[in-house]
Amino acid sequence: MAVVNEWAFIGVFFAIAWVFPFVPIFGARLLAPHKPNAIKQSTYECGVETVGDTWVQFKVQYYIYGLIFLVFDVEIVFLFPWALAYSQLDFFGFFAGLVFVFFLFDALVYAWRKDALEWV
Amino acid sequence: MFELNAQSIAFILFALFSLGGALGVVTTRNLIHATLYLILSLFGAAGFFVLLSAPFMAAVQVLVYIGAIAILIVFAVMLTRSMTRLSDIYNSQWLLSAIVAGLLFVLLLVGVILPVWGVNGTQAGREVSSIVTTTVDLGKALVDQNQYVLPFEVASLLLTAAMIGAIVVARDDKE
Amino acid sequence: MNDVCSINNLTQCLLDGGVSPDLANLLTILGGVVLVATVPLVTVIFLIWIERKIAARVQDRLGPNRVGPFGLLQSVADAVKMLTKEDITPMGADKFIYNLAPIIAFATVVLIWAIIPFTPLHIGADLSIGILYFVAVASIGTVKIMIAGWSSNNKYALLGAFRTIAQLLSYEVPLVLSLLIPVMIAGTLGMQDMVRAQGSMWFVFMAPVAAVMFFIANLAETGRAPFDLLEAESEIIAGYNIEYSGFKWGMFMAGEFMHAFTAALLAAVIFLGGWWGPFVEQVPALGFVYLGLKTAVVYIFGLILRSTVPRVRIDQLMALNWKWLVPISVANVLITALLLKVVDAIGLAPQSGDFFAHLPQTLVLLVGNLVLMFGVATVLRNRGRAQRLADEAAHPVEHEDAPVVVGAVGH
Amino acid sequence: MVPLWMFLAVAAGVFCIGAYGVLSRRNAVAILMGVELMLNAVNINLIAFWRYVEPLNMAGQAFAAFVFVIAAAEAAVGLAIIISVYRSRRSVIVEDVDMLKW
Repeated sequence: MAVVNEWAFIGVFFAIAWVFPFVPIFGARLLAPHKPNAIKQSTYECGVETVGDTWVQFKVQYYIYGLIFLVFDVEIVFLFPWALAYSQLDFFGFFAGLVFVFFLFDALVYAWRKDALEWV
Repeated sequence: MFELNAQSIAFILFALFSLGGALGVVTTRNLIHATLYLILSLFGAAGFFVLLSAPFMAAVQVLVYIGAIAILIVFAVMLTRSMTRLSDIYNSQWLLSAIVAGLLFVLLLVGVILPVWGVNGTQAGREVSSIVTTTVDLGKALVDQNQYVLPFEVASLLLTAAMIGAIVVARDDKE
Repeated sequence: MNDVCSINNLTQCLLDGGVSPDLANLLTILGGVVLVATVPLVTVIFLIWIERKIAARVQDRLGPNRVGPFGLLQSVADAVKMLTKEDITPMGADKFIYNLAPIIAFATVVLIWAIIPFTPLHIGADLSIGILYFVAVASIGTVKIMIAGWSSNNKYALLGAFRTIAQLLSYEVPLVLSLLIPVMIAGTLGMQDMVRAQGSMWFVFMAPVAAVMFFIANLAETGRAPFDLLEAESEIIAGYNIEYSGFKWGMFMAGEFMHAFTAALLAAVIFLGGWWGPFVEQVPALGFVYLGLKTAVVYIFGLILRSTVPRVRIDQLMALNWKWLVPISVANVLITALLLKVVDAIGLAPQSGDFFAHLPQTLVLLVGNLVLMFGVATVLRNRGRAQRLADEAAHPVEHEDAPVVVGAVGH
Repeated sequence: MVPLWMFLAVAAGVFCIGAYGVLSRRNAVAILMGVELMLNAVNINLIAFWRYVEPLNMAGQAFAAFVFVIAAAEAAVGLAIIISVYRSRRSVIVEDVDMLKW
């Protein structure tokens, strides 16, 4: 029962947490003036009028960072059960973790050597 | 058989998230909106994992799917500028696909799920154990030489290979 | 038995009053939630004041001192001002998502407070996966930036959002890697158990490298200087929230202030022993004081750092993360894992809960960490020397009239 | 507790919606999202069966964990291929990429 209660707390928290920022934003809508016009609502970019499409072409480097992050994230998440059970594992457990982390490190070294970590 | 308590209310809510989000993914024209629907659907699944006493899986779901895969999809959408150009989001066989998917669902529900695990199904009377394994047991099983240590290492190798392959494919060689 | 109704015995109290068990349970949870969620809201008002005061002192100014005693009510005045400011939705913005982003921004920070153990008795929800809950909620933070930048229909907002996402994603790796080490030592993911495990020895002494990594990664995650590229006025005119105004902008700002404080709070809980202190087991309420003091130390250190160091460039930021923090964190995980097994094998693992039982293990881990730090320092020194020699060979400098460099301080 | 067949029904629903997306969408990124939905439905099934049928056997959770790995690898490589195709052919519509067809 206690476990269910903990998660019920989180559930209610998720429901309530949206209310806290919503109330002042809604209040501001009631209190603040609202007189939109075309100049006021135009996009603000460097003072001059905005040119062209907002969907500018992005560098592929953003994707590469996202990709490396994804791989690291998934691998680290699987290290958590390992770390959690670590005190109950024998030396083989350490070895298994070592091999796992070695592959992770391998990926990093590859990306490094291929200059995939450079910003430009 | 289906009483209204906190768990069932939560289940209905998560089912709505899951199915509604999935429907949004396949019907929305704007791919950024579709990604947000995907996040909603995945969040519903994370809720299911909590209800099924697998909180670790719920955390992994949020961390990997919402925190990483959804962001990666947005990057790809931005890089390929794919939401502004499509006039027609479905191909010519969309009606056939809808019929096939609908038939598959009915087949699964009427043919497999209800007769076996439904109210009067063959497996309906099974006792559900109240003892469950925890994340610690998962950790032990993952590095146990009699259980999953090989898949565990292969998973790491697979991710490394996927990363190397993706870097090679995605990078522009002209630079 | 107990005539006074408080949050600790609310359920029993309501049951005595003739409320049905389900409703009593729900009301208790609701009361707890409102209580836990209100604390950060009240805190953030003072945080902004403290932040402005300290930044002002560092820069030899007075800071807010007009509204209320010592300017304490300045933040309240600001909030009132923001309430009455016109809130502009730019043309071409995706209305629903545009309005959703500030709400997510604030809510995700509040959500972290659900798992913070304030005292031995007071914790919102002592989840069995507490630390992973924090990591998961923190990773939703990238979504808010993505949708805020995208829905504004502004090139600079989108560009700022992409840079910020790249930064947040990158620094999440050392953040999560550094959390592995307390988990490994304590053998638990629950926050309350994590604090209990530090009863005789704080984790900062067993894992100083992990603590430093956690601190640095959190500076970047919360967008604090020297990593405040989220609001890089000079480079990309502001960042993902440029088109927001009024209270929606205020929500982003309040969320950011609170995130910085929450990160300090988590550092205090995970590495500095949380609520542990003298007599805390007899008087649990003292836990609030101890946790508050430890958090204040971490937080104020971050503030002073913020007003001292200049901002790094984005390529330096990425290089620092992927070429230094991540390899060091990975090495740290392996060293700690090896040392823990060695300590176990030669029988130095703590058998009881007192201070001296933990001393050998702590010393071994501390030495391991120091060796790692020394190795990193050696590499840094050698590379710095090689760089300097190469520079001097390329551009011979006449030392007599070297130019006086006027350093940029803060912003 | 919520009966098992309801979890299975929702999972089947998500799977079929994902399959419909894969079969009917023209945009490659949208097709990939459909695949993610299908993998996710499989995960719901795995965890539901683990909880209701064999909660003491780690197989269900371990399999779900490996499905996460597969999903991540699939997203990474799939999106990289889409970006690469877009670079060479300026299109992410799957019908436009038909060089292997005859």
